[in-house]
Amino acid sequence: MKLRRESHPLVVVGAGPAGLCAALEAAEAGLPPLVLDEGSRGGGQLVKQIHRFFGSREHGAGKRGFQIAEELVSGCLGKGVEIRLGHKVLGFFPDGRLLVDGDEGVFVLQPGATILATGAVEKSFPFPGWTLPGVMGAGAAQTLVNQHRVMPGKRALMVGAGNVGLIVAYQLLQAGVEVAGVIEVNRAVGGYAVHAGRLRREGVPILLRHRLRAAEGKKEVESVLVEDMERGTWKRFSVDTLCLAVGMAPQAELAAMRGCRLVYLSELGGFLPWHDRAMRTDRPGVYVAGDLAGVEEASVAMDEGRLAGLAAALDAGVLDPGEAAERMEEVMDRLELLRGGPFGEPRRKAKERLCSMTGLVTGGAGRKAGIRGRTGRR
Amino acid sequence: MPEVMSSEVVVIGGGVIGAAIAYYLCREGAEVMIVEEDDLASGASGACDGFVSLQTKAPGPHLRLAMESAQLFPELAEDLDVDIEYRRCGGLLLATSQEQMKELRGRAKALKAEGLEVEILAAGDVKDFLPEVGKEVKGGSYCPLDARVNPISLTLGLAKKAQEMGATILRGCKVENIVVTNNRVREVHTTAGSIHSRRVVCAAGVGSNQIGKMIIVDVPVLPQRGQILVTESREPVLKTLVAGAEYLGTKANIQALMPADAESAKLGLGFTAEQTASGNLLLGSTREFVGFDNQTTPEAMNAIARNALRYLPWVEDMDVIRSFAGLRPCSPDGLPILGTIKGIRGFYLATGHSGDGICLAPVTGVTISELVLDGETSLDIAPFSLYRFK
Amino acid sequence: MKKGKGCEGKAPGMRVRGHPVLGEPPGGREITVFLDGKPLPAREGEPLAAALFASGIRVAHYAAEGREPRGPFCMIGRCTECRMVLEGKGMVLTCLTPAEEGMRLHTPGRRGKP
Amino acid sequence: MGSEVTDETNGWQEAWEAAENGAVAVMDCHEEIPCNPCQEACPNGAIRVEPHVCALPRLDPGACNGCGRCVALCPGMAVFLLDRRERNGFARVTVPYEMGGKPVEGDVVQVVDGEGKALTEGKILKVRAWGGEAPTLLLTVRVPEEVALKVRGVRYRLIELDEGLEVENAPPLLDYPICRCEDVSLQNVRETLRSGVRSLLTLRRATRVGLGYCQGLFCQSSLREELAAAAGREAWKMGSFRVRPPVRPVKLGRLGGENA
Repeated sequence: MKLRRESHPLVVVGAGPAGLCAALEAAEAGLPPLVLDEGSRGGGQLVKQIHRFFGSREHGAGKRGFQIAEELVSGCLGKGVEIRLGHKVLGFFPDGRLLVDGDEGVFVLQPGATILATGAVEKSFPFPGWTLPGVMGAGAAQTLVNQHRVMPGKRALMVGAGNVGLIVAYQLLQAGVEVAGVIEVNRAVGGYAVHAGRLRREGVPILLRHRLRAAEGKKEVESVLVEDMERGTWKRFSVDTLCLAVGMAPQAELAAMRGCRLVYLSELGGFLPWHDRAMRTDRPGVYVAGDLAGVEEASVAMDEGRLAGLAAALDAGVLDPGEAAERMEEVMDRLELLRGGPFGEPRRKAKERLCSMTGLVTGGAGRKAGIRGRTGRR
Repeated sequence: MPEVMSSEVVVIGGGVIGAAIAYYLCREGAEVMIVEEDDLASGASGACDGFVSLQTKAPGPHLRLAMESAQLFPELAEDLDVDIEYRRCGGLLLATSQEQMKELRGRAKALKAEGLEVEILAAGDVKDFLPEVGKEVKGGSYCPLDARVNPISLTLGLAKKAQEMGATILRGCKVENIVVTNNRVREVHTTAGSIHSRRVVCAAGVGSNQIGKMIIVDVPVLPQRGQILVTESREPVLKTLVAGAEYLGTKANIQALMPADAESAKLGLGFTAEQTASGNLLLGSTREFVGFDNQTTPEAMNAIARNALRYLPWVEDMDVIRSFAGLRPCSPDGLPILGTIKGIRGFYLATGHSGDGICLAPVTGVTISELVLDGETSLDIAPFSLYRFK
Repeated sequence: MKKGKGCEGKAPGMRVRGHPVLGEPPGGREITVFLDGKPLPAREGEPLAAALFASGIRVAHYAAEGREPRGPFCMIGRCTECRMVLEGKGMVLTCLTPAEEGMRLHTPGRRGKP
Repeated sequence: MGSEVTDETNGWQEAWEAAENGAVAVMDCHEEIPCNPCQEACPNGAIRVEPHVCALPRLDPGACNGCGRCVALCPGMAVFLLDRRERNGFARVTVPYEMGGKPVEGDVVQVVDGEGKALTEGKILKVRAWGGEAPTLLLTVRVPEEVALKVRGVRYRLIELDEGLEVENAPPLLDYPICRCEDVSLQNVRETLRSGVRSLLTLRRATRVGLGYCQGLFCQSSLREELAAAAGREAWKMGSFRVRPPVRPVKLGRLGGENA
């Protein structure tokens, strides 16, 4: 009995905002892809987001995350994109093949081209008591309350006052979980002031210059020890849940396995596959988008997905180069604007540094070169 | 400028063979330097199973070498500071057809004639050793002296002890050239500098061919890929080593024991299973000549899993958490290449162990240290000479 | 200092009710699963880990020879800390395994137990 | 009241004046975030986010009819309505609300400032819902005019701030696992590093870190940092574990399953 084989001209790994937008764009260009996702719902992390989104109309701004997810999924289905949920990609081999575990069994998938949109994973760090049940990622708590509609505990302390920490703390309150506070080692809130403001007006203190020291408890978390870094004193919070919101890192295992060159950029979450402005990696036929290509906002993920979809369609020869260039320019301009402002600036610079790393790909990494790409040289 | 060093003996290769040679040389008071291109156990020794299997050796010199080696393990386990997880757990060789059974019976007879304890098991008897076996299993042979060891711990333990006895280990140090003058080895040029030495041992595994070229000797060692699946950790479920008869077939090139279907034959598929001290099952394996590619492949992962289910259907609900591949330094006949080189004094070969490196490391260490220091060995190594191929 | 209400013993009742944005949860069929032999309410199709949280159960398995309780950390199948034994299936990640009527879960690694 | 108006660029002064004639939006948006749904929300084109998506919104109070769509759709919940029509020392403030309590008209609530401190008690005059299938509530409360611009929200109950319980002496920090799957303690890792180990791979071989179920995902970055500290180098230069398939655990029965 042989391993079942399947092939598809374009495979997208990950049905989050980046993957779905890539699929939409490629489908519109005449290359409807096969999208794989290990989750049970399309939309990636959007499905657990219940706040209204920033960005512009093109990103569904003003709508709630799960609503955007639904729209993207139905948009894809309407364009003939096949989305297979509950499909785990077990490996992305150097010869370009994927090993996939889905309801049809484990099989080998031979893609013409592959867009990786595998997203990011929450960072964590070890500390005394971090293995106690009740200590979890902020995203895990968010998944529980918003997607599964279950509280992780009755009273929580949040670590990290970036956007994720602030938003999840607010959403825990919405679900009926008490939030004792948000602690942050830095001198300032890292996330948007509006998110901090929403939380403060609910009476949740944001304690700056406070460091997490330990989670305590016998069988589960019963309390958390925190150091006041200014006063050098220690406090004990009586909580049963400790959420960590200390950043996200690109999930680059598949890209690494494929042999994509990884670069380290702390502003974008750590190790990520090198890519040009059109989201091409240094491996022919392999594209990246979204948090995998650097942890940023969902709006950026969507536009990067569109670029990857366009580049894949262009390189596959189904999209007219002139039309592709025009569409890409438009998306690139928008991306430029999304990365404007004080929050986007460090990421914009990091992306610029990334794209200017030359000598990796023939065809250069400049913007125009990026658009021209490998047309006709498949 | 790189510094100039010197050493009584230079051992090229920090795998289990190099480490064992260094260890036994140090025990005799020699001054030893291990030159390792990458890190200790970074080649085949760090990407293999822990079989110390006797009944899979060819009756004759190969078996005698292995039996000698097996006797050295308990003492090593005692002497090394690292727990090498040595257990004389016994080994099963399972047959899935009457033809295979017949072949195993014949082999058992030959092995017994050489003094190895081997027992032929009927299908019903196999159940004494395993919770459950697949329907295809027709019986097998059992060798109580078969054992398992942690190959990485063994390598690291040998190297550590050698170091304590004065050996120097140069990691990340690549040999670039070997200088021979007046038919004698004089110097080893490395990326870390030159080493003056009149005795050089090549224990470079799959890199041996490259080393041989430096002294214009063809060392016929080719990398042979073996892939292995690792499962989640479980409470002890596998008391013994388990191998399928096809493992022996592909290993020793025995026609009667070759895998039946073409795909398995192409992969050189042979079943092996063992449970490590940490509780993981290691399931193998393949024999493929694909150059230096040590990636695992979808076909082999599937084939190994499928094969495992044939023999041990109860592994069905176990999670595979990792796979890895090692490159066995393979000689044309699957036996090690041990001994000196004609016309060049001070150069010794200890390579080509072809997947038996772990098992044969102690005896290789003892024998090569004797050869290097005394010029003669207590065990006849003539059958393992490089010149048997000519 | 105010003592947190929820810190001493979590009784069942951890389901989110009357959510201001999401409203009442979609009603999955009420089913029963078993944890170490004891019945536990669950909603059909929700991840087993969610059903356990709903009953205030956060220990999935024991590590370090039974000394250390562990529980779900990432809820998206990466940390593998939510793993438990599901009868007939072996070890599963409970954060990704949908609940079905009559499933029997076991807490692995607890000292003194198999 | 003019002295309370701190951000004239956002048109607060004009809004304050325009509110005499009816409800008008006040934009409490002070950071350049890539965001413009308020502009999209306004049916009268009274809000402009220009020249680009990161610019601060500008409101033309004359064109604002106080419909409240922008209040409901602002992702930052940073817009409120001010209505000073009563001209009797009281103003009506409309804030977005997405918390529990199921507000209905007539409820008496705490009206709070941006720090969550109670400004006054107030009665909810009006409850509206706006913004699609999962709408945002717009709650209108009546408050004394002098606090009107400080109002940021309403709450059904105030909770005491939990400042934690002061701990007399910092307790000793105990050892803990750095690799959760294989239960390798931090001390074990540090001792191994002290023995001269300088690579992730060797560390793994010596201690079994990263060999468990999660494939080293959770401990890898912490291990890099420990290595970096020992080697005096940057963490990212310490390498990575090689990725070996399967990147997710898979049952042997599935991996070896015979599929059609």
